[in-house]
Amino acid sequence: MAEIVGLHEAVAELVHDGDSVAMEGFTHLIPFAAGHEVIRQGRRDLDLIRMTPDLLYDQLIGMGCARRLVFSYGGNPGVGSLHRFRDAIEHGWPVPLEIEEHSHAGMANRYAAGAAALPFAILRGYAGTDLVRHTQVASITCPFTGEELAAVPALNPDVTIVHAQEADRSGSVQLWGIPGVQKEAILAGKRSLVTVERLVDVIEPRPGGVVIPGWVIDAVAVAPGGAAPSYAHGLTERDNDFYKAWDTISRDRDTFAAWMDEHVLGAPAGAGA
Amino acid sequence: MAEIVGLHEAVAELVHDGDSVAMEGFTHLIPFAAGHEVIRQGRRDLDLIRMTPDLLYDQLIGMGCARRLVFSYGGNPGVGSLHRFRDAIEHGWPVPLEIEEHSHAGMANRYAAGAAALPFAILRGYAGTDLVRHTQVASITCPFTGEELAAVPALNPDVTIVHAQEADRSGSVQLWGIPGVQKEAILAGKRSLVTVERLVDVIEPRPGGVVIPGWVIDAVAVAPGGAAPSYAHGLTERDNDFYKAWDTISRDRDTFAAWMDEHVLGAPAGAGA
Amino acid sequence: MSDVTAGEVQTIVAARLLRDARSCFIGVGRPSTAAILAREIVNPDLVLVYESGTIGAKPQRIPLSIGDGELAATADLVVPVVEMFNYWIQPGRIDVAFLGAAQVDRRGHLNSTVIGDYAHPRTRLPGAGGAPEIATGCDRTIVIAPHSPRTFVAQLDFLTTRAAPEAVITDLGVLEPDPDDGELVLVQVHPGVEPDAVQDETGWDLRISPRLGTTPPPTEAELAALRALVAR
Amino acid sequence: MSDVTAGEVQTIVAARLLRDARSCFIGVGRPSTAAILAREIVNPDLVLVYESGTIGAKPQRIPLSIGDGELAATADLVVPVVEMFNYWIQPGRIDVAFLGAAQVDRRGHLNSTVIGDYAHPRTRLPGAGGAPEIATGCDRTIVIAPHSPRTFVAQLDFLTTRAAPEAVITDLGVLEPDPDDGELVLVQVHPGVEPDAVQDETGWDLRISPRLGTTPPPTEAELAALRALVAR
Repeated sequence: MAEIVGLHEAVAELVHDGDSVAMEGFTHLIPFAAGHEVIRQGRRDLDLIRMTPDLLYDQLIGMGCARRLVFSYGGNPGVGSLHRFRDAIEHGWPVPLEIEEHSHAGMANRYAAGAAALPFAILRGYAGTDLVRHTQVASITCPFTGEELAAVPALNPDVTIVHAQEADRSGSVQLWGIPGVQKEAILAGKRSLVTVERLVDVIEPRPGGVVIPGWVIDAVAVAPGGAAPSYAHGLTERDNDFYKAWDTISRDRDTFAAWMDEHVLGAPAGAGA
Repeated sequence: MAEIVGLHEAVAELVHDGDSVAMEGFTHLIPFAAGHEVIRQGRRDLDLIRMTPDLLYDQLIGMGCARRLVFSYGGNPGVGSLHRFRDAIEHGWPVPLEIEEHSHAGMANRYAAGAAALPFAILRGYAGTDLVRHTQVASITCPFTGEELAAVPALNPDVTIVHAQEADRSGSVQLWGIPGVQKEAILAGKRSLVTVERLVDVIEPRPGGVVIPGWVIDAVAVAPGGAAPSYAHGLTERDNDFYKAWDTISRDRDTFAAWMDEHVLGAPAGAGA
Repeated sequence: MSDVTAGEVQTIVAARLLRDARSCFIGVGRPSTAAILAREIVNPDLVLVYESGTIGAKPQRIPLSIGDGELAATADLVVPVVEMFNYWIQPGRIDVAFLGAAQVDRRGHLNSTVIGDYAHPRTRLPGAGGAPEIATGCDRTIVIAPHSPRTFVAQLDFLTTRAAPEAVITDLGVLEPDPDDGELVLVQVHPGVEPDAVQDETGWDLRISPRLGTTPPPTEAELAALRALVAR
Repeated sequence: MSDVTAGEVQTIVAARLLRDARSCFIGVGRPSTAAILAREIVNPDLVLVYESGTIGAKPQRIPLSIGDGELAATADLVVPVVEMFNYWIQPGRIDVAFLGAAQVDRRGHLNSTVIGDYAHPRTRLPGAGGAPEIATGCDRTIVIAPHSPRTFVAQLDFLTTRAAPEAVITDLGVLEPDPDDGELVLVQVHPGVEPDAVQDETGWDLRISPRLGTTPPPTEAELAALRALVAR
């Protein structure tokens, strides 16, 4: 059974310097509150994993938490660049950032292989692209048809962090709306933390609800609004204005640092941004 | 968009002599009405595919519709043997039956590969069992770790038939309760037929509901009670007494034939059994 | 206690083994009864997992099939078969597997495929089902089988499942693997059963533990719970 | 019509190409606007598919991100990312893909990864996202890109997506592959655009079709629908 703990305690216990850390949520339920707590606790040398780095990883990278990034799309969706991500890759600021990149299909299948305890996954992809020379992908031959396919290695992060709408007191969680790769990421992770909008006495299954039992989760922390500026379907709204404002905030190193100082470093655990 | 048609017409159009036919439903939503229509239309030389042959395939086999069976568990669940299945394999009655058998994990992954348009799937299994010498399975080496895994070939039936609770007028369907491998089987099939308990104006997503859009289905036929003696979660009850009675009905060739005459051959399309 | 049947003892012994388990994977028949009983007598939080996809089912009655509606209606989550095998069984998320079989050999390997020759079988059995991957995926495998020379055979007609059971529970006693070479050893007989009688029902020269014990008889509470469950 | 912008023409031309499509896979930005517009002006039954997992979304407004709540709330079904790529895109169940890119070459291949050297980039772009598998999975790929020498380049800095587009729609005209060798040919210019101007904005020696046509100008109805959509 997952322990219900405070966010500060959960991050202190589960996330260590040098860990590989996946924070997932595909445009929805992005675990900002937990990521901010990682920043406040000053974690370093993280191997950050996420299909769509988004603003949260822009912040972690800009604050120097990451040594390496594994991803498939590093943009501010609908807005443009992630400036801290670019600054780290283009200029090594504030610290150099190694990268390993894939396609979405490759990343999703890497999580699925990790969740299934398989060492790799197969897909039709990568062939004929320059990705082949710059990432972990191999060719594999179908033993029945002779067809060549791509093989990608499983992802099994040291710790996976996701946000969900609700948990019960045994630490089972339910999320609904766009489900992304959260289930696969949790099951692939060696440890896991789920932040939730609320505790409920009984989880009532919802249409489109994904229930993850507490006995495959290490810790659950209550963090209302913890997905902001992304959203929790049915409970909170996406702050599109903030996604647009981030373009300006993040473009300049000093403006970025000042914003982080005020809104993250100075905020209490679980307060969101 | 799927056409909404009569069951007689749907089977006549979609199921041909010699086809590979998957009728799925894992202990739940077994498409008996459609299978009975296949029997009434006198289909022959079918390559029948199903994880759990159950009573429906016992009937199809006993009526001489099948040339071959691909399966993973051929029993009457909780009761005992499938006598027509045994008679066909042990004595070639009424016609010889070729078999290809797998484990559940192998069959499920074969459907998943078929649904994903991959030629094969990988899993940890088969190693060290006598299945290896008697079925389609190959060894494959992980290009990253060197680990040996099992590879099984994709299943892409000529036609897949499943039963669901409801469809709308565009032929989209929703099923809920135990979901089995129905979604994979439909997506893996070259053609597909879904029988449903009822037509609805609008599909309201349910907890645990699996929605399959009409544009990946060829035909939908309304067949209320069409899963009996299995059941449609929330709408009909499993007829456990009939599962037990089948043991006696099916044990003897003549009793079986008389029962089929009365309850299937003499019944109108869509009447169930 | 003279009215206790051998089958009742077998079921209660199996249930007791689930005292410390988090989750148990079960098929139909006696294993299902034992696991449901375990939730009532030794482990109310035990998570029951059926290969139909129901995880955390809380049946009040013994289901006839693994797909009975009550299992889905009371489950914590219900997953597709592909997910069950790939995300739950294969990674070893389920602690204990309860398995039955038509034949068991001295290593605890199982046959549920065929009696006689594969191409010309004397008796065609149902086949593998989920057993091969369940046995290798779960940390602990417990086999439940009736004790007879037809079941406990020197040579399997077909090796369906390469199980390495921590215990084989029969209607006569309990067998466990020798820590040195893995061969099944009779470690416990049920009340009133002589070791010689177990040998008579075993198709090979059965090893008997020098520390052979006797199964603690079912308590009144265990028996009452079992009989109430069966009667429901 | 003098007040029609080049971007409006581009969006309307893209929407028109979806007249006979069953389903269309879209990212954010102009492709999304064109696909939503197509449902209003040429194909009300068009199934919109976003890589966030929403199939059959019916947005009334243009979403900022592919994961906006309105997409999930109005979709026929919402699937996990793994299912989207494995069961829907890879098997070719989605007819048309709308893709953008930072660079397009004369074969219609795309770069969305990096400008400059991979290890020491001048500009790091977002990366592949879903594009490589979307382009190979969908029957028809349509590229939508602004026409400039920075975008239409003789040599990609990085080959991200091996697309074989049936059409590339720019703010100046439409390019289609030569049936013989697949090289993009200018087949259509938008109203008021001279072919020479297109060549000036293309980083290679552009082939111009001997049957070069002019884009039928947006109708009042098309323009009204687009402007109403953008204003919502």
